[in-house]
Amino acid sequence: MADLTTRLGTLTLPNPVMTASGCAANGRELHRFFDVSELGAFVTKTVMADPRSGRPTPRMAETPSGMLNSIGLQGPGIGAFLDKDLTWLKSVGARVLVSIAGNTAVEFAQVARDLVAHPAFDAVVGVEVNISCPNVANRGLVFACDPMSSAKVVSLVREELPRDFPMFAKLTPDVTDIVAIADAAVRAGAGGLTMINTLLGIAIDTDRMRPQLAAVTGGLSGPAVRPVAVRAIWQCTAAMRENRIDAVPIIGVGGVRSGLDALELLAAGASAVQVGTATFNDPSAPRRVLTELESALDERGFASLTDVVGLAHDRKVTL
Amino acid sequence: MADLTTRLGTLTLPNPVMTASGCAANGRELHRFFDVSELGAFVTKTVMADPRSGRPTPRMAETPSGMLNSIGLQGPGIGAFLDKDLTWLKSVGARVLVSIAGNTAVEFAQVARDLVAHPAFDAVVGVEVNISCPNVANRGLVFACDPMSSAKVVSLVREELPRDFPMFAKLTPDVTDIVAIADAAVRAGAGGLTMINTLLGIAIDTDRMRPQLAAVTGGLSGPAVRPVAVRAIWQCTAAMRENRIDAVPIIGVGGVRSGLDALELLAAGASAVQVGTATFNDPSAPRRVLTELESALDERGFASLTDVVGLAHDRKVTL
Amino acid sequence: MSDVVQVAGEVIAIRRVGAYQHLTIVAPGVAEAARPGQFVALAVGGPTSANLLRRCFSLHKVSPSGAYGGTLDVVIAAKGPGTQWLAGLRAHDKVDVVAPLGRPFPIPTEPVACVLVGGGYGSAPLFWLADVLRERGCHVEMVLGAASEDRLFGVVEARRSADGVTVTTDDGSAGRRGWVSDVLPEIITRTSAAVVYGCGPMGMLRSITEVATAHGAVAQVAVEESMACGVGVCMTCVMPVRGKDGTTRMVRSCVEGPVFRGDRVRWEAFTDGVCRVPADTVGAPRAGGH
Amino acid sequence: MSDVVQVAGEVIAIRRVGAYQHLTIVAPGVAEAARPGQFVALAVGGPTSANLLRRCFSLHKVSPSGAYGGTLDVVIAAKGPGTQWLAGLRAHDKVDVVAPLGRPFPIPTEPVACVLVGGGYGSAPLFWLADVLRERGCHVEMVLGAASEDRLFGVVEARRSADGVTVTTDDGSAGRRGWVSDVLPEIITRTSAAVVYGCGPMGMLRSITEVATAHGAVAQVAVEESMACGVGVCMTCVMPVRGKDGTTRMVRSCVEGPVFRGDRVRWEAFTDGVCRVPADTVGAPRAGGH
Ligand SMILES: Cc1cc2nc3c(=O)[nH]c(=O)nc-3n(C[C@H](O)[C@H](O)[C@H](O)COP(=O)(O)OP(=O)(O)OC[C@H]3O[C@@H](n4cnc5c(N)ncnc54)[C@H](O)[C@@H]3O)c2cc1C
Ligand SMILES: Cc1cc2nc3c(=O)[nH]c(=O)nc-3n(C[C@H](O)[C@H](O)[C@H](O)COP(=O)(O)OP(=O)(O)OC[C@H]3O[C@@H](n4cnc5c(N)ncnc54)[C@H](O)[C@@H]3O)c2cc1C
Ligand SMILES: Cc1cc2nc3c(=O)[nH]c(=O)nc-3n(C[C@H](O)[C@H](O)[C@H](O)COP(=O)(O)O)c2cc1C
Ligand SMILES: Cc1cc2nc3c(=O)[nH]c(=O)nc-3n(C[C@H](O)[C@H](O)[C@H](O)COP(=O)(O)O)c2cc1C
Ligand code: FES
Ligand code: FES
Repeated sequence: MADLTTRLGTLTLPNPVMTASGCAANGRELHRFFDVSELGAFVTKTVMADPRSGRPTPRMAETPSGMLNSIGLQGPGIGAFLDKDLTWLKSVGARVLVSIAGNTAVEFAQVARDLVAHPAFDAVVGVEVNISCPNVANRGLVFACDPMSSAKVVSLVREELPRDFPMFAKLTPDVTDIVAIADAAVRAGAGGLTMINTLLGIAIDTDRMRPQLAAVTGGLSGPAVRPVAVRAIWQCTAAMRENRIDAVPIIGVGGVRSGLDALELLAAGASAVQVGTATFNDPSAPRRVLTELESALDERGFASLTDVVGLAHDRKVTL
Repeated sequence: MADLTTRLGTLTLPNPVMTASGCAANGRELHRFFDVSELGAFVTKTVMADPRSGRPTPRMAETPSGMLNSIGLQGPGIGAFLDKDLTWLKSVGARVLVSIAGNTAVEFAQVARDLVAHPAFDAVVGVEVNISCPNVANRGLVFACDPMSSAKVVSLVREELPRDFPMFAKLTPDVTDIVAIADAAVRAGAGGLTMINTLLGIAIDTDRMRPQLAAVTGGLSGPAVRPVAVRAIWQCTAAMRENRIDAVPIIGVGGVRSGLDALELLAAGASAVQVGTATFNDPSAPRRVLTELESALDERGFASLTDVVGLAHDRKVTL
Repeated sequence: MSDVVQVAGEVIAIRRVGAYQHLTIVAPGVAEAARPGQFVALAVGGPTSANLLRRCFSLHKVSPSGAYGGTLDVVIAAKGPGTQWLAGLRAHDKVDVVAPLGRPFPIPTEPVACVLVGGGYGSAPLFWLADVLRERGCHVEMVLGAASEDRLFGVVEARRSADGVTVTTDDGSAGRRGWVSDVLPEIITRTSAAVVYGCGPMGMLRSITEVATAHGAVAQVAVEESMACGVGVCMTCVMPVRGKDGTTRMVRSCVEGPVFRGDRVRWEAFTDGVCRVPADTVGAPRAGGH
Repeated sequence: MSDVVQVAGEVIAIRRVGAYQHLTIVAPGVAEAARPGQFVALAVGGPTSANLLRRCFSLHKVSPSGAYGGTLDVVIAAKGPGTQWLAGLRAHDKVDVVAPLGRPFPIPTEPVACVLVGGGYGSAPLFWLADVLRERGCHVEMVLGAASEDRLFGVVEARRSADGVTVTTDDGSAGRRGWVSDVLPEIITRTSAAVVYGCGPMGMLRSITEVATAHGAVAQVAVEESMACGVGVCMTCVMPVRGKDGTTRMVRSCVEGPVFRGDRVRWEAFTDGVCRVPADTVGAPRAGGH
């Protein structure tokens, strides 16, 4: 049986499979289907400073091999999150990667500060900074669409966290050059990258002849976008291997439904993978992906997970 | 029966359904399944100045509800294209939208010049300038990723074409701000926009643990990407309606498989639609989409195609 | 929210009933925990499916064991790709089952009179509910409404399960012409009903709530919000509901519902297929919005 | 490339044969135009399918009319999602058919001796080819090779269709242990064969070509390149083939093939699952590439 341990900078996890933020709520619901402490890490729904109602409904549209969502970061706010959700996750022994966001760079930092100060912080193995959300100060432009905004958020959050505490910047693929954004985030102090968040999309209701989502646009996710996720991971990994940007670990996310899908992201350069939309199809998906990944490694004769991370770069055909 | 006539600037077509460049070869093959002159227009495979062998194989990977391709613009070169393919298309009475490209902006112009000079040019109803291809002069960066490169190609081609001759710039969705690229193309003289070309993607062969495509990256297409196409069309249409950029007609493409899919693109703002990858699933797809679209309009009580173009903007819910 | 199971179900019977398909699925472990008002989330399209999201259906009935192990029954209206696929299943086909989900209809502790109102396939869970209520000594009246006769479900079953049955159709093709809300006041008054249970389209649930409240009865309605996961992890199925504390929150109808007290639902937020976030909702967007 | 039809086919029989599934599909209009070596492109997964691309299979046989109208037969090895879906079909299931496609095996004008070599399911089109050749008075020998006995297809049929049959398996579980290329020289020499027909994996086709050429016979091989459309519009199925003019072009194996003269194929371009573009190919990339 392959050794599934993965290293993400200063963080070591017993296995590389995680939930994806916003696709697993905060643990209780999936704990009915499998033990969430068995995952490499449990990634919580992005939390902001204050409670948020989220967007009007309809908030989702099914699309071919994917879906659009416009949840609008509904959540209880950092206070209630810490006291109820994080405390519960700690009680069941989960390793928690907490996803945070803010309407402004300063709000990100504030959320991080509250997190670090809470008694349940010792269950937290890392922070995922969801910069793929709108920057109120910059006409609602997504932070991760701009290297400067990305860097600002990352550096402010960095200051709030203990030295070398694992921190991942989560990037959007909706940019001309994702390597430039990755570079900015890493230089600003991100110890790793999570990619990808959803792609901006729209679906039209052809009976009503208007957008299906009340909010018009939504985020596209699911197996449909997996090739884009693999590409983003590949590009950043290639840039790191060629020393064009500093090397940091990547958490891959986007369209993972099976162990082989996870293996695709790992081979492209990810050191861990998150399972998002597939969980809606199969509430056991994150745990099943872990089992399937383990078998896939064994069948291929890999003794250790680290053997496959980025392997597709080495095996690339030279033309 | 709804009036399907569509107007694309100076160009009027009996119906809005077209093939998509590179998904229908140059007509003969599909003519075995339906009469290609029945389509609004037939869009030819992007042609360049010289013959091109295209990329090594494997050149394609199936992905969930889509595919990746790395054909590499294989083609006979403009000379053979004009004498054989365009001449044949003219002989069957097709309205032809000729897709052109170049390794450099100057090569685009040269291809346009040859086209205009050819006896079969009278079968040509418009030119589609495929700027979603690599610019050899700019480290292989795709022209349409940069407003300046886009503008340069468009203005050079414009000079070669008869005054007011229909000319569409074909955009890639792989940019941070597609409206900025659209603006540059329109200012440079594009009479319309075609969107979207494929998204950059990668798939990994998990048996060989290397990229499935010999060329590593490929273009993602098919129903999987339809929400991205609808979004791109929506964003540019909204910008035109708000006078942020000049208003020109849009040809929608990306993931159309059925008449209702076509209706989605139209309602988002497209005045015509192209059927690409779906043709590989069903060689009759372009013709079938036309029939289905006609029924869809009739069932919804629309007397004319023009009634639905951009309708979703008017019917958008105000929150 | 604990006794849910995920199991590879097997269709053992599928038959047409009016405009609907009635499926019986072997799904061991569901029946034991299930209560009327709960639902099942089915995966659709098989292993090559492009439709990832689950489709939710009220549990029509369950039986803990039989020749094939425990079974559940659902009544399906074929509309989009997922329901069409389900309606096209044949005996021995496989379908992945997650159930039972959501909060069931609350059962009164006293043997009071109850009216059960079903719109279209919305009647599916009500016969089982009627049986449970009658076991508790409740007097049960049923009202079944639909657009037309073929869209009524279970009129015969209703006569067996209830003490009184009233049928309405919009076009008068069966029963009384009109809406369920036309006949409801008289029935509540006549039976002095304490609870009105409802299942059907949102508009109907709203009017049931209004009629019940006006006549001094409590409405308990099973809502049908668009759901992606059915298990509480996606936040797509939310609606504005007042809590016991009077505060409105956007709550998940798959875990906190699908059954809500009608007078707690902020019906005025639903218009023209959209549900807006009322301004007094916890975390509602301020100027600028989110 | 004209007599192709697209038709909604219906499975009328499906049975297991060794490691394969043998399907008979009602597909009116196909048989009339089809010739051995041509293929069919099948859509997979039904209306909810996430697998858009067609799957291609050699026509094993066709019959212009029968109790059900014209039928075609294919032999399928279940590997990925599409072939698994096809292998799971049952009688009366629908499958969209596009056929006949591609260029058939050329038939010699004189009654010469021929050797037909099939690897695995690659033998599927050869029995029909043998019948056609024997009608023309050709002496026909067959060689069937596979990794193991269960991967051989049609040994019994071969004995009926051919004047001589040789079987090889890699593991020796049936016939001679070894490869088809081990036995081929002797058969060509013994029969003075003028043509060697081959269908099977690329490596086998290459060695058939080498052996045939070395022994003065012409190789006609049906290749199996990865195909997205099967009808000539996608350009995914190309391979470098020398034309009559000696020039190498990247040609579509779905319309200019699948049958090629073996000595025209640039076999050296195929290595390790990749086919490079030979430098002397028309339009080959210059330094910098494209
Ligand atoms: C608690 C509950 C009980 C239900 N009980 C029944 C029942 O007994 N019989 C019955 O026929 N239908 C019932 N429905 C409605 C049924 O779930 C939808 O008709 C079905 O999901 C639509 O699937 P589709 O493939 O036809 O449509 P699509 O439009 O393709 O569905 C796309 C997505 O939207 C969701 N969706 C679309 N419409 C609805 C809807 N009305 N409610 C919830 N999700 C929706 C689907 O789950 C799917 O994720 C119930 C819904 C809920 C929430
Ligand atoms: C002319 C021709 C004749 C063939 N005859 C037979 C036959 O008689 N019996 C048989 O079992 N198989 C035959 N094959 C191979 C068969 O087409 C593939 O095994 C099948 O397409 C794989 O589908 P999948 O869903 O299992 O695999 P996937 O890997 O999921 O297929 C994904 C995509 O790749 C294409 N693809 C993958 N492998 C191949 C391949 N080897 N050849 C062509 N396309 C491929 C598929 O068409 C599809 O578009 C033939 C192929 C060709 C080109
Ligand atoms: C319903 C839904 C809600 C999401 N909410 C969040 C979120 O709160 N924070 C975040 O960083 N990403 C969020 N995401 C994005 C996912 O974490 C993930 O990056 C994306 O969906 C791609 O992965 P997938 O294809 O596996 O779903 C959400 C996705 C979905 C579908
Ligand atoms: C195999 C293949 C080849 C293509 N070749 C071209 C091309 O030569 N020129 C071009 O402008 N677009 C090309 N495209 C892009 C399509 O024209 C279209 O923009 C894209 O595929 C999205 O539409 P679809 O989802 O309907 O396929 C190609 C797409 C595919 C799948
Ligand atoms: S349907 Fe996913 S939370 Fe309710
Ligand atoms: S398979 Fe599409 S051109 Fe040959």
